[in-house]
Amino acid sequence: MSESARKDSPEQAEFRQYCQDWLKDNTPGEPPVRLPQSPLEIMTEPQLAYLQAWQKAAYDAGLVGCDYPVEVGGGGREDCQRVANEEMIRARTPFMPNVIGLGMAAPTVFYHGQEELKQRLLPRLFSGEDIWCQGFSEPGAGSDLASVQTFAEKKGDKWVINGHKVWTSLAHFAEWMILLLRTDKSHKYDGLSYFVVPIRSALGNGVTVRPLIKITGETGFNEVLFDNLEVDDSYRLDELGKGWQVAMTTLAHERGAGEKVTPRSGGLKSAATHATTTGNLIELARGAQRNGKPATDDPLIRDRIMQLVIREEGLGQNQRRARVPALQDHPARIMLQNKLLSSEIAQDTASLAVEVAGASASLYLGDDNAPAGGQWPMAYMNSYGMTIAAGTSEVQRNILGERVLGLAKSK
Amino acid sequence: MSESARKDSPEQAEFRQYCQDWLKDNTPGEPPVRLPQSPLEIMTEPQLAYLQAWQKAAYDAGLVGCDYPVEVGGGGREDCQRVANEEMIRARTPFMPNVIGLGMAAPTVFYHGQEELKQRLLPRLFSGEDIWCQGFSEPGAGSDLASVQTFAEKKGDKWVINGHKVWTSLAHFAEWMILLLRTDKSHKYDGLSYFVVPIRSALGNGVTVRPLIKITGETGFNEVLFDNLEVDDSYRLDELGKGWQVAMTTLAHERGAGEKVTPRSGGLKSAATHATTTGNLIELARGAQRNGKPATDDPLIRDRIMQLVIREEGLGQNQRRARVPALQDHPARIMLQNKLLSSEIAQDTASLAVEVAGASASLYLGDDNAPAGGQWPMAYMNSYGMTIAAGTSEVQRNILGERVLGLAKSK
Amino acid sequence: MAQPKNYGFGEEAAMLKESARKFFADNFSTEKLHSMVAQDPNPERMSECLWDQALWQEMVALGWTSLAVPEEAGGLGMPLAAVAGLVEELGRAAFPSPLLGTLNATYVLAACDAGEAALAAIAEGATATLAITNAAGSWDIRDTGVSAAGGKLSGTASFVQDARKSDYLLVSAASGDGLGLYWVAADAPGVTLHPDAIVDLTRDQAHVTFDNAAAEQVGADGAAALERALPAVWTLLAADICGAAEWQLQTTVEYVNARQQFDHSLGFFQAVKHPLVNVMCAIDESKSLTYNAACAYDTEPEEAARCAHMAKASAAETAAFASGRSVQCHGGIGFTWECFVHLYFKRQKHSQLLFGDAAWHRAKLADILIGPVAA
Amino acid sequence: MAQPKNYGFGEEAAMLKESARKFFADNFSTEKLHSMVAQDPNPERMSECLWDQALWQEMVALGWTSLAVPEEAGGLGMPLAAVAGLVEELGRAAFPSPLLGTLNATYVLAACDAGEAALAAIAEGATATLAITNAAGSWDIRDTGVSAAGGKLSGTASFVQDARKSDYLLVSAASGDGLGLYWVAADAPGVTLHPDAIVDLTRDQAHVTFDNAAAEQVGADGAAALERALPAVWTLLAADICGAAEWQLQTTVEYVNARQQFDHSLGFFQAVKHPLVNVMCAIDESKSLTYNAACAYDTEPEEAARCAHMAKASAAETAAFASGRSVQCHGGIGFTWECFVHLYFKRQKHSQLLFGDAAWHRAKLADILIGPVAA
Repeated sequence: MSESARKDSPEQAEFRQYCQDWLKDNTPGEPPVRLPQSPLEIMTEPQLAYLQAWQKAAYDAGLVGCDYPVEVGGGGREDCQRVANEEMIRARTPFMPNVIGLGMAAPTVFYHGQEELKQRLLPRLFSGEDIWCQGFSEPGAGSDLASVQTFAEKKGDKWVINGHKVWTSLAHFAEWMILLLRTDKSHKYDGLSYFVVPIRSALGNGVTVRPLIKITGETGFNEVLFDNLEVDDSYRLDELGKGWQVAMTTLAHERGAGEKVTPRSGGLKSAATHATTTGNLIELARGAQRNGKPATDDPLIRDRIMQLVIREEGLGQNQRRARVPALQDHPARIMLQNKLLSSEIAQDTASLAVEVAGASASLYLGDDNAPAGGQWPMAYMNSYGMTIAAGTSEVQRNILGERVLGLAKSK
Repeated sequence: MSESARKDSPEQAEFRQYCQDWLKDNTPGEPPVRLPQSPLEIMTEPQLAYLQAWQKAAYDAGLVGCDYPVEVGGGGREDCQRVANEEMIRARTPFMPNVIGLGMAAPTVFYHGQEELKQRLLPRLFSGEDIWCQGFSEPGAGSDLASVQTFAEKKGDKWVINGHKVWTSLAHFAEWMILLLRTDKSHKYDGLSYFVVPIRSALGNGVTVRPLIKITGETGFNEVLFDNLEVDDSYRLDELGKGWQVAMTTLAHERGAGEKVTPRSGGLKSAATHATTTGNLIELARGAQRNGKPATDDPLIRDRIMQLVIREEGLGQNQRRARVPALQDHPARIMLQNKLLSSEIAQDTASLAVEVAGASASLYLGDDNAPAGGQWPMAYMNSYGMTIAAGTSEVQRNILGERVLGLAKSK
Repeated sequence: MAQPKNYGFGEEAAMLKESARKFFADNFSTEKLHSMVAQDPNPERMSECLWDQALWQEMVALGWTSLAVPEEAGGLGMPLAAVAGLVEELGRAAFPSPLLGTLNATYVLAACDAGEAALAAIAEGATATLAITNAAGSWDIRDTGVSAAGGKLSGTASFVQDARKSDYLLVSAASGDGLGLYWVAADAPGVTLHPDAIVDLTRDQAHVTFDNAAAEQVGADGAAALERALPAVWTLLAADICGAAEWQLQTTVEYVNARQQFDHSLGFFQAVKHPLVNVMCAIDESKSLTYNAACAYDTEPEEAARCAHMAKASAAETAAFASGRSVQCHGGIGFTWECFVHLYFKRQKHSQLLFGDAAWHRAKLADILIGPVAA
Repeated sequence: MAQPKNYGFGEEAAMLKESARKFFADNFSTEKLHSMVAQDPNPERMSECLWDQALWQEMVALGWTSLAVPEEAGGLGMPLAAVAGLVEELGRAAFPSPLLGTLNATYVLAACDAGEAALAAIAEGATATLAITNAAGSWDIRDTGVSAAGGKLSGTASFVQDARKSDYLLVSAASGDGLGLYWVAADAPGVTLHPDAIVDLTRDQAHVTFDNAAAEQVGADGAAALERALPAVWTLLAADICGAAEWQLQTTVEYVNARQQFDHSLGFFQAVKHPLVNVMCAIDESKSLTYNAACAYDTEPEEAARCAHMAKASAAETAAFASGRSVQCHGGIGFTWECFVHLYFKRQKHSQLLFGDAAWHRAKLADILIGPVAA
């Protein structure tokens, strides 16, 4: 019996067996296209199609949305998403493309949307047929999210939206967006409201999506401009002026601290491409030379790799300890560290890899001699996306200092 | 010809020769007592007496206060203190005990005191006959110096002082104190005034000096309590309410960024006892064992020592570059880094030494087997005095960010 | 054998940890600690051994010294995960005692071929400590300063922890047959304790000379026994560090919340806030790795060394970092003898370097994960 | 010979540095750089070699390529301290050019026994670059991928900087007589340039294959010449890094002063302010060590290696640190292609690792200051 199974309830145990059986026959084979490093970097239709097909299959089999009620397209189970995730990760399935939908939009719509809206939107969200994106950041509102200026004006029973969102991953494929905007200019926090809005159907008709190019040269995120987009009031989540509270639900789930477990498959270790792990770093070091010997023989490199191995294992063990109540100091203390630590560990791992590769780290994706196909320098650059997006590391440290340690708010 | 001499003016060249000649015959021999690591840690009368005798001799010979006018007891020379310092350091003379007097009180009294006061106080300050201390910090005013509460009330033409100063090094030997206090409670900055006050002569009569014990177990600084101490208005420096501006003169000189060059002799490299330098660290490492070999054979130790060697040399070269106008980016940029960098380099050097000593670092001064007599763990603990006192490293970084980079004031 | 998800840290372990915390909170405030061990600040003071023996007897009565003794030897046979919980609380209280030494000796004895009698003595309340380090402070198993011949010990064991609080010494000694482990009373003939004058006020330390001292061999293959047991020693030291670091964090947080400068509490400033968050994250990493190491020791012995190297390497870094920040964030007051942070600062610097510093453990870990460096 | 206090950085040097700064400010804005080199963001793009040749010709006309050429070979024979000042400005502009390669070749040629003709060519405007690194990217002098026999070269030189901007290659090659240095036209028969597809948009790089290519031996004892000259190479790269890092610092300071969040400019927050101060301190350390290294090269050759190892080790760390903070402090916009910081980020990562990273230089420094490790 696997260690994860040790504490299963009868329902979980049965479901786990079901997942294992299904995955044995239905885990997709090699992808026909090179996959991106994460779902947020899906660039091409063939990539999307392959991943969408997998998500749909997993949803149809009941492995996605298991803990949501049947009425909204869920599986009606209790604490089973975790089980499905464990088994999908064990089976090394591909990741699912609708990450923002599953991880942020679904719980937000579920906890704050009207019943009819939930029933209409969530099934196609779970199945991956509708891709979702997130409209929070703006050119003038990054870390200070509450300063968003995108504005919705009431005209009859419609809202007319104008504004400019940035860093919207997946917007070029998205049907829907979760949108934090302003309905009242006189109050910073209480002037915010929260909508779901159609993107794809409104393209050229109030919505423009423009790709932004990343430091790596990849596309993958976008800016989205709203020019008098009209939406129905039924697309509003929760009350007018409660947008900030609704956004907190989104952000809590983004940080892994929400009530709903996000459906997850694949993950780093099963990514078809190169992952930023110490295991891959050690492989790189075995092949790299330093002073005429493998870099793995260099005591400094060994020491620095071990520093990262320890941080990586510590992060993993944090997740394990977070589920042992007697070993907690504060309910959110460990979970709120996840994003900060995982992004900084990835950054430092990629940074060390670049040093280990040495002169060869100059070589990029288009070079045949590049170690690991040039993906280490790309991973290093992409790591700044992780330490900046979704709350910079600086903001994460504020959150931890204020919510967990109880230090005075820095603003 | 020495490198320092290369650019001497005729006056400087002649003076340099004079210093060299005098020092050849007058550099004191081995001290009769174990000396402390710095003048601020003088604990005993015999230590003080030895160092005071040296300062007096150097002053009488014209090597102290050279650049001050003759009327206030100075040498009336131009830019010659630097020369005297170089030669005293080269000659490895002991340090001078009246560091606060020379480095902070003298320029402050000189630029802000009345002529009569200067003529009365400065000669005995330069000679070291009067030791000075500094009354700035209070229990409630550390980094936020302007919040001092020690209060002087005007009664007739006298001021009556009440309050509580802390971290006053040398107060147990001091005749005089430079004192930042409040004469108006309604304005934070503009309510401050600056005095010189007699300490020793007022002991038991308005002034109490109590030793504070450091984390190392050493004494060396004190708290000073004022209980209705009466002082004359002539002891005030500059105008009433200008205390903050006067204090800035003191602090600029403390940071090495003031107009007057502080007379300095000895310095770390000639300290009779153990100094926190990478040279001594390397010596320690040669004698320490790691995995059955000298610690100097351990590649990690070698690398970490070299990191410190480079920082130490960088700091030294900063001082050199600060005098080449064409290689400056901003007039105060380098000098304002001194205190921050030197204290952190010392801290990291001592910290690494403690690691290099390994198990033996547990042994303290009283243990016969302690490497370097147990002075490395003491130096490590004392290093926090350096990163805390005279503007914590955090405050230093604020100053650099605001004054040099022009970033917004953090308060 | 797979590891239990919860580290095998069950209800009994949780109760033990909770009761230990309560015991120290009720009986041994930091103020009491300070007034006990910090009477003489003179840096040239001689070695002292100051501890609360009455309280220690209560701990013995609670069975804490026999927790790790196997049931067949008369102990409670609790898993290391549970013992680590107790030691975390011990570290948080910085309680001077022979508990850690006695637990260390217990794990080594349990890995020996002839440790039963000694274990029984521990189960009955005897205290002990390891004497396995040479004068150079080498942490490698085979580097002992003591030799054995015909059941008699000669030489010097250095850096013996809490020696003056211990009834017995568990000594590693080299002989023609390799490395053996020996059990000897601390006051036996030919055994002389030479107290060290140390920085840490919450422990005592000594070097011990053996002058043809008769001792009982308890482990014929001492290297194997130490190899098996040292992961437990490292894990417990890591647990002690985690507890002490948590004290440092909480005490510093309390101070920076109370202390006002520039019209704000110090905790408002990111230059204070963010380092304290980093301390918290470091502690959490070390704690998680510590319980993982304990669990591996209990359930997957072949993983015990790997996991314990991680735990002690992480904890050593945490000890140094938390200590530095605790003094720096306390500012001037933190630099004084009267402020309690120095007690933990000194204990942590000692723990950081004891039984291998971070770099030493990482080098060993690399040998496991990457393989040794080709000669 | 004692070092001059002012690094020998006299009026002429100050004027050169000032005029270089003005030259780049007037003629080559970062915007121009970006529009020139960052046209194709595709990460799988092939290698490109984009530079402003007209501006380059102006630089040649200003005499910048012959600054370091000894007067007897027709150059200006300026000290390295002055040349470093120019290169600092080159780095600040991140100007793509063969200047650094040509200067590097100059110093090596000047240390050769038969470099006069090649130096004369450089003095007349020819460009050159070093081809002394093997495919493993080893920075050790003797590790070449090229062999020489009868005046003909065979093999591969890798990581050749700005190869496509260079008229000549200065190649290290092994033969029965040891390591020799050879001068060969980049378009000579038997010489083939294979452009690398690299991250850095401000340089080009190639590996060069030699197929029995005729070349002129300029240095019989190549190891000695490289040992003498490489400190200059490291120093100039450090100077380039310092200039680029200063651009990163100033640009980031400007951004965080302008950008408002939470009712304050970003620079208000210590989590932004303090790291930028640390970047400034790192730059100053590297700058001071760079001019020290240049001065040592000029006046105390026996100290040149020690000082240059320090300069490049420091600059490599500064490059990495300043780059990371420049992107992080720019936030989301710093992560985009349209924001100019990526140009310098990529150049600096390249410079960081070129001709030895920080750890490599520190290891060499330790050999000097501590002595080599006993075998």
